[in-house]
Amino acid sequence: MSGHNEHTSVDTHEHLPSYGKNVMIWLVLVALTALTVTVASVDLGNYTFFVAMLIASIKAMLVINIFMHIKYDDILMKSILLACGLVFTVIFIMYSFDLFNRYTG
Amino acid sequence: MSTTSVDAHGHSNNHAGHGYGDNNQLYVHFHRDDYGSKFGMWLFLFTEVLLFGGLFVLYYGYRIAYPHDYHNAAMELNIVMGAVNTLVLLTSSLTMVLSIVALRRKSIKTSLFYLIVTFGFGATFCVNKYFEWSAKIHHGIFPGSMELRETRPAGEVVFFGLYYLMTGLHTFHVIVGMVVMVFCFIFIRTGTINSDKYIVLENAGLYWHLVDLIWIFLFPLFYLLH
Amino acid sequence: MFEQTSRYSSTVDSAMLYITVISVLMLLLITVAMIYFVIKYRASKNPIPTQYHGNVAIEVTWIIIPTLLVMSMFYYGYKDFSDLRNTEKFDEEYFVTAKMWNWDFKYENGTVTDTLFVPVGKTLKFNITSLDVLHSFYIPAFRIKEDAVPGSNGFVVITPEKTGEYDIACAEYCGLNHWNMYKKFIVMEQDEYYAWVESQGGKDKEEVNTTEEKSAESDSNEMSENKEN
Amino acid sequence: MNNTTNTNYTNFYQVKTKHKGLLAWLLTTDHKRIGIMYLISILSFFLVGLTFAFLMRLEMLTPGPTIVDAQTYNSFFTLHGMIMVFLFIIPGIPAVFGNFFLPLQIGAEDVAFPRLNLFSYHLYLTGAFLALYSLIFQTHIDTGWTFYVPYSLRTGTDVTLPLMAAFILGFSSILTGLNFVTTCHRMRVKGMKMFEMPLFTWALYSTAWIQVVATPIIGITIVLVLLERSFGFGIFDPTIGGDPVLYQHLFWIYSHPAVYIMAIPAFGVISDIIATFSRKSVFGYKVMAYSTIAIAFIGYVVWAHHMFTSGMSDTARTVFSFLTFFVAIPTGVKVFNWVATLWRGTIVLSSPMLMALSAIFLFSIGGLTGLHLGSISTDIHLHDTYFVIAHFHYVIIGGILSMFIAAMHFWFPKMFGKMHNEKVAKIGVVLYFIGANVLYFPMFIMGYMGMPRRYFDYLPEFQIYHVISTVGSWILIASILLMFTNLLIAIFKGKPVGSNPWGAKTLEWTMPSPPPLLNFIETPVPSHDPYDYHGHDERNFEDVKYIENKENDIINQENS
Repeated sequence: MSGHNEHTSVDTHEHLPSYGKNVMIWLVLVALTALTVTVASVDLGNYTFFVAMLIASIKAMLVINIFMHIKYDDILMKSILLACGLVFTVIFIMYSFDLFNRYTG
Repeated sequence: MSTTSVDAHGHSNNHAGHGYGDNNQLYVHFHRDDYGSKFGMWLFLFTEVLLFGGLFVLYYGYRIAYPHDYHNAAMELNIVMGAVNTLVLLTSSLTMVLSIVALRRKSIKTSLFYLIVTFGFGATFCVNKYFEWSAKIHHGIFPGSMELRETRPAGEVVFFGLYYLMTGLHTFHVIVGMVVMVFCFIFIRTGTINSDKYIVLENAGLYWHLVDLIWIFLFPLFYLLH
Repeated sequence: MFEQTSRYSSTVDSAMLYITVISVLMLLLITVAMIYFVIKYRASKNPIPTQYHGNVAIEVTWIIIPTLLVMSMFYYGYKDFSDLRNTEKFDEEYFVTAKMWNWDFKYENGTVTDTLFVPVGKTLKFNITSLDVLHSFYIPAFRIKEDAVPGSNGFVVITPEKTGEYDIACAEYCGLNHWNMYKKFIVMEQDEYYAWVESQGGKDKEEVNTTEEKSAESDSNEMSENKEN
Repeated sequence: MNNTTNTNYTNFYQVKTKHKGLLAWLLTTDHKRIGIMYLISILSFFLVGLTFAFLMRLEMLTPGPTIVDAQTYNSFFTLHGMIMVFLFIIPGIPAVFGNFFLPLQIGAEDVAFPRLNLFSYHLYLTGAFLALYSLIFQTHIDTGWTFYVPYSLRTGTDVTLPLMAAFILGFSSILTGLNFVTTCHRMRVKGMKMFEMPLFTWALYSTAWIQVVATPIIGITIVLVLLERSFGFGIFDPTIGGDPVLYQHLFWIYSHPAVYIMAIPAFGVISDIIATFSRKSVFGYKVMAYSTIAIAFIGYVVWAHHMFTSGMSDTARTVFSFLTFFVAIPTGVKVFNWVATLWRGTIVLSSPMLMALSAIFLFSIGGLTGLHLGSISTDIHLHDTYFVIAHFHYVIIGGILSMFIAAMHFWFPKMFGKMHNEKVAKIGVVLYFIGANVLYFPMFIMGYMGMPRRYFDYLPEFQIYHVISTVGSWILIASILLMFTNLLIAIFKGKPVGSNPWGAKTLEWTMPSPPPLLNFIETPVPSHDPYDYHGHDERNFEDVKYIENKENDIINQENS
């Protein structure tokens, strides 16, 4: 009866992540945290914000790709993630048109 | 709030029927779609991201409106506390992953151990947060306080308002994640979650990583940018 | 009501007319086609349908033509709007303060009234703010509207070209008497207006007791005289 | 395919379940029962909202107090807005017809998460009762459905419960959306590709995405207003440092896409109905599917056109105005494609078809007047006047409510296995068309003349328009009641119909009506075109009988 056989058992998980790789990623994440705290004490002027966000984004990418194993998921999973990210970015960009001109202009 | 329901319901079709023990149609309905559950979980995570998104949008708006007040207010937050909490959450993310890896490698004991450790880190985070908040409240910095309303500039009021809202909402998610872990623990013990059917634990893991992910951004935004 | 009170109001009306004409044509096109098809291809006349799955050329056409049309509409709206906002020079400035449920109009010399008197043919700037909740400064006859936001300032610039009495209304819901914030906007002849302003000499409206208006009234008096020259 | 009622099955109403009586419904996970429950609850709340609309129009009959005072009037329009928006029009088509027909159209036996579906109905019911209770019995809430700060922070009336209700309803909406997206991806019958789904399903799919990605923003905004009222966080309160304009941004980031949550499913219904009653594949199927997604996406980048007079920066006004016009293009394409679908079809003017055609006309008026509101300079004049009211009611009453009613007529035989009285229904449709125009057209004129909205009283020069409009409201309400009564009678006294009275081709028509518990008796075989009208005509309703005879005559003549 259930006619969606073409989709069943998609979650095959050929990839069986190892302990070691995850620990490595964790070490990288800890190192990046240390880096961002260190950088924060250096005055980079206007770049402070961007550097902090850059490091946070790298960390986020690592968590999403490895810990949340998007890297090993199929194209559908990746594309919906991308779509969500796109909407979020678009909201920020559109919103900036108002903010920058109202508060700083 | 409904994470558990996504996990539970996404997975609900493992056992027979739709709740119809019916006489007219003898039909045993096996429908198990692990991929579908995970897909649903990701969609739910998007809604969580967007929920925080509203707050990030506000944070960003007021950051541009009051750059100097933000700067001054951020000085008052304790970097060490923030950094420790970051490490706690990062490590808990790792142990969560390890718990799933262990389960899939059929070592139930190891899996349960890592789950308990993760729960412990979650609790540590909350305790830290408690001390951090009480220190702030002790100094008269909390929403609606006289200190904030009367002596601080508008930007600082907004900054601390957002600080309480965002870390508060985040801590709420940490607690929900811990409750989910308790359920996972029980399910692993009873064998409902096992090395073959581990999607519930995996979804719980996804949720926990999201909590970590949001903190990764909250930490620099509140503690570091000054 | 549809009369032209300023150059701006007539440009808005022509933009309005432009959009309306195109809309009506579009609507006619759709409706006539629809009715014609329904009659011509009714089941009793055309029992066997001809299957078409689409036609790229036609579809591209009705993507491109509307795009061009709406872009022209955008341009009209944008052009008028930038006229309204980007006027650098203005002759008179007014401070409009909204509150539940009243308006205060402050002139450059410090006079405060609850009816707005302005000279004809001068470029006027209205700075708009609110004391409590959101209001909106709306003069239908001049096709202008700007929200009064507590804690920040908005503005509009117009040049009335016709004397007369017009309505000021509140267009942003603000509570019980939102509907009752009608005030008069009176456009006077220039000499009449300046004589009136001078006679007021920075007097407060009786019932309003605001303190800040007292300051610098003599300065602003001189300023307005200077501008006249 | 058989047209006779298959008696060898138990339909989903008759299936015996674990629970008895009302619980058999309230605890069911069957998507069809949930759909019917949504239908009943949503229509009840709709009638409540309609009552407030009627009272408001009555109040506007004469200047000055007619039946109520200003305070009551203010709470009337708030109640009308809240009930209609949150309880009726946003859940509307997706919750009722989406739940019932989405799995049927893609050949699935249920949605992806049946229990989540039930949970989301329970959330809806909780939110609805919370809203109704607080709105009607507890307080004269008077903020308008937009809850603009700082008024909603200051008003003495209690906005806490309605806000919580809106939050819960939002969650219900999110869960439904999440469920539908997963269902579309995971539950399609073997052999059906994404681009072979019916357009109604496409519409639901896009809508579900908006529900998932936009609704959380209103959720957090509502929580913020609640907290601001209780604790004074200073986020929105301008006296402590907040900026009311940012509230409007957050509000419209959700509420503009919400307009498409309302409209896109209605577009899907129009597509299905037009294809069915023209016996043709929808013109430009792929373009229709893409335009649905395009509308959903563009919906995210145009929210601030609700804020042209709000004190937003000039650059933002320009950019948002520019982007707003791009919504017109996919919408326009849809309208043109519908009209093109009629071309060389075999058109039967049944009541759903008549309603769909009237909806295209009314919706076009609503859409085209949207251009006036998208252009900055004209919007500055028209914003917050009756023009806006007329515009969105043309869209909602003309395009969405009418399609809700059309969907009720279209799918009625499938849901209940009975046929309604087509003649009465057609009279209803014509009355509805007249009523909607008489009610809303004068508002365009009033708005252009400068009559602001949410006014308890008005200047005498507007009275003539208000009188016409009020008379229109009576016609509209009469027509709605007429159509509803007609359907209600048909549930009990209608003639039984076969599986496919309209001769439609999408999969929901391949099973007997009402459907059996797990929908399909045999696994359906989808065709590559969901609207594949080649081949035998299996229509079976009164209008067609006479036409069929004629058809046969013609075919015989041709053959001989």
